[in-house]
Amino acid sequence: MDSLLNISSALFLLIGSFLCISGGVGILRFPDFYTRMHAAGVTDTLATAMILIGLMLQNPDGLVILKLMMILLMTLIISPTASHALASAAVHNNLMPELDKKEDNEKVTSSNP
Amino acid sequence: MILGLYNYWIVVVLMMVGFYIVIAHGNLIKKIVGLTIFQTSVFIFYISMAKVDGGTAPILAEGIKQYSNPLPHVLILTAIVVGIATTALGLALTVRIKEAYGSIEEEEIQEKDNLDC
Amino acid sequence: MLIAATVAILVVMIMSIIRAIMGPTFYDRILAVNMFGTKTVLLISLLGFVMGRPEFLDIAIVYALINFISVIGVLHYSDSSVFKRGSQQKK
Amino acid sequence: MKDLFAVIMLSGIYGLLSASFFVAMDAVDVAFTEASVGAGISTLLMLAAITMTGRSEHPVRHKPVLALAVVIVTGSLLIYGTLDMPYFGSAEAPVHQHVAPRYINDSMQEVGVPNIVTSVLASYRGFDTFGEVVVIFTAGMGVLALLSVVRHPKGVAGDIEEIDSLNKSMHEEHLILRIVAKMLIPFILLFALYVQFHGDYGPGGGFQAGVIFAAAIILYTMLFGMSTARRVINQSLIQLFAAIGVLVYGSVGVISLLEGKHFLDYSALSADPVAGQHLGILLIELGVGITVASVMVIIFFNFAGRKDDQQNKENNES
Repeated sequence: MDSLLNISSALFLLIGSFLCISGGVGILRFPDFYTRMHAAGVTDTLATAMILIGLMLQNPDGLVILKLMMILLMTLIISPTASHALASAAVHNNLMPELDKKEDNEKVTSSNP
Repeated sequence: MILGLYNYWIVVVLMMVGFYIVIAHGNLIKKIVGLTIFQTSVFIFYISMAKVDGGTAPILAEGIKQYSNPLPHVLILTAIVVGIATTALGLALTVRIKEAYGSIEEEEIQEKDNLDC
Repeated sequence: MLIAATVAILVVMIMSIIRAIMGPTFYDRILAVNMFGTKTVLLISLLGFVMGRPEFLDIAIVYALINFISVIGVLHYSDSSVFKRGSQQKK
Repeated sequence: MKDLFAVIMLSGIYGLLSASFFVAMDAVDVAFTEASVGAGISTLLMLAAITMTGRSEHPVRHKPVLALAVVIVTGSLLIYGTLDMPYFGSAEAPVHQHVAPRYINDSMQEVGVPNIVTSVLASYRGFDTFGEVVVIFTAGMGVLALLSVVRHPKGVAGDIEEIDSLNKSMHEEHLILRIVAKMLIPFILLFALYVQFHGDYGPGGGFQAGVIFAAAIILYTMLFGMSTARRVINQSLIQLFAAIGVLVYGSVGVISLLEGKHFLDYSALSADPVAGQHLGILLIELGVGITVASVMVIIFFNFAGRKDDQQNKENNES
């Protein structure tokens, strides 16, 4: 039982770290603001959830799990809201996606995680 | 080993960055940012002094022998809140200076003062 | 495994700092700061486990909340007239 | 960097980074404070200030050779000074020899609070903390004196209606934000209370709780507009609260004086010294929390109110 918990926790942590790194590469390499936002959105929700679940499996103590759940719940509420506010503010101030400027036939919908 | 002193060197570098911003830039807001950097370097200095190898946070718990020194933590904890209060005071002064002189650049303020005299 | 995750998060934090310094528009900077904040939440919860005293998750909760407040605050002030004038001058 | 906005964003990152550094250095209480202050409130205050003063910096005209020289000389002198300092993390450093062992070993018997930082802050060095609280109070009063807006008596009703209609349009834009904030604000307030009263056992205490409480009110103010917030939180009431916090702290000290003990000696508060210490710490942390929260709210309200006032003036002129 114990080793099962350990293995699954390690698996979750690994997936979370991988997603984090991929999001980090994305935020550096993507061409414009909206695509970068997509990358950041992945790390903000999925990777955070993975790492926090991995931590929860590490520790059987009740209060710690409760606090971790609270952090998870809050990041799941907060970061999409923050991304939404950011994206809508950017749209309001006429920030165009990079691809729209280059080729008009390409229709880019702003990713809004 | 002289490398065991690296924490102080980091503090000195940060402190000098803040100091440079304070004396070399004319913009008052930037001077305040420089002051906060200076301030934080002092905080880091105290906190890094309080660290003991193998110690943990100074909250008593079963089965832990070695704690880090709690005294610098207390000093810095209050200093941070006092620091934000004084920073706010500085910003308030800056806002009033902007209203009175129409600028927050040190040199322009001095020119206006000289004109008035 | 905890150490590996901590290192990964540190790497991502460095990446977002680079984006915050480069960031052509200031929305990029806000995005980077927001991402940095969520990564800090993760880093602090991981550090608690690495140091073996996971009771200190309160700090991570505060971070999550404060991060939200600061992003909202930044956007609130970016809506005000001074910023709009500034961005128009840039274009 | 010439754009002050970017400078402030980066300084916000610096605050976040230094807080995680404090966690790594075992200073959880300090990290708590830095998290709520350095990353949140100070960034917001600086942003509020630059919306009033303009966001671009003029280029430096003279070459900063002299400044650079001064900085390098000072820095190298300081580094020369560090050569005699004790090594990083060594347990034999003079800092750890003087009073710290007593705090670590005896505070459980003398004060009975697991969090040593709280017991040192509130009990052993209570007088210091009293001074700090008074400094915060004075700074709040200073901001109030510098920035408080003189309300024009004429046309107040018209103003309020105008602001209300403005608010309504803004609310429709920020619908999602508003609903999420409505979910979060009670939670933040509750969490602030938890931090306030859990400070004896874990990281936390009056300073942190006050800042978090103020952060919730600031969030409310930003999303629902200044006039709504003014209606919910009375300005003069909050000024009264700032004074009440200092008064609570001071009167605890005076009570122990009247009981024939030293100033802020809490063992006078109850027959059992440890219970008295508990009560005293609880009371003065409450005083600290009230003062810090209301001073932060005062500071923010005055900055935001000043900004609204300036914008109104600009609108009237144009």
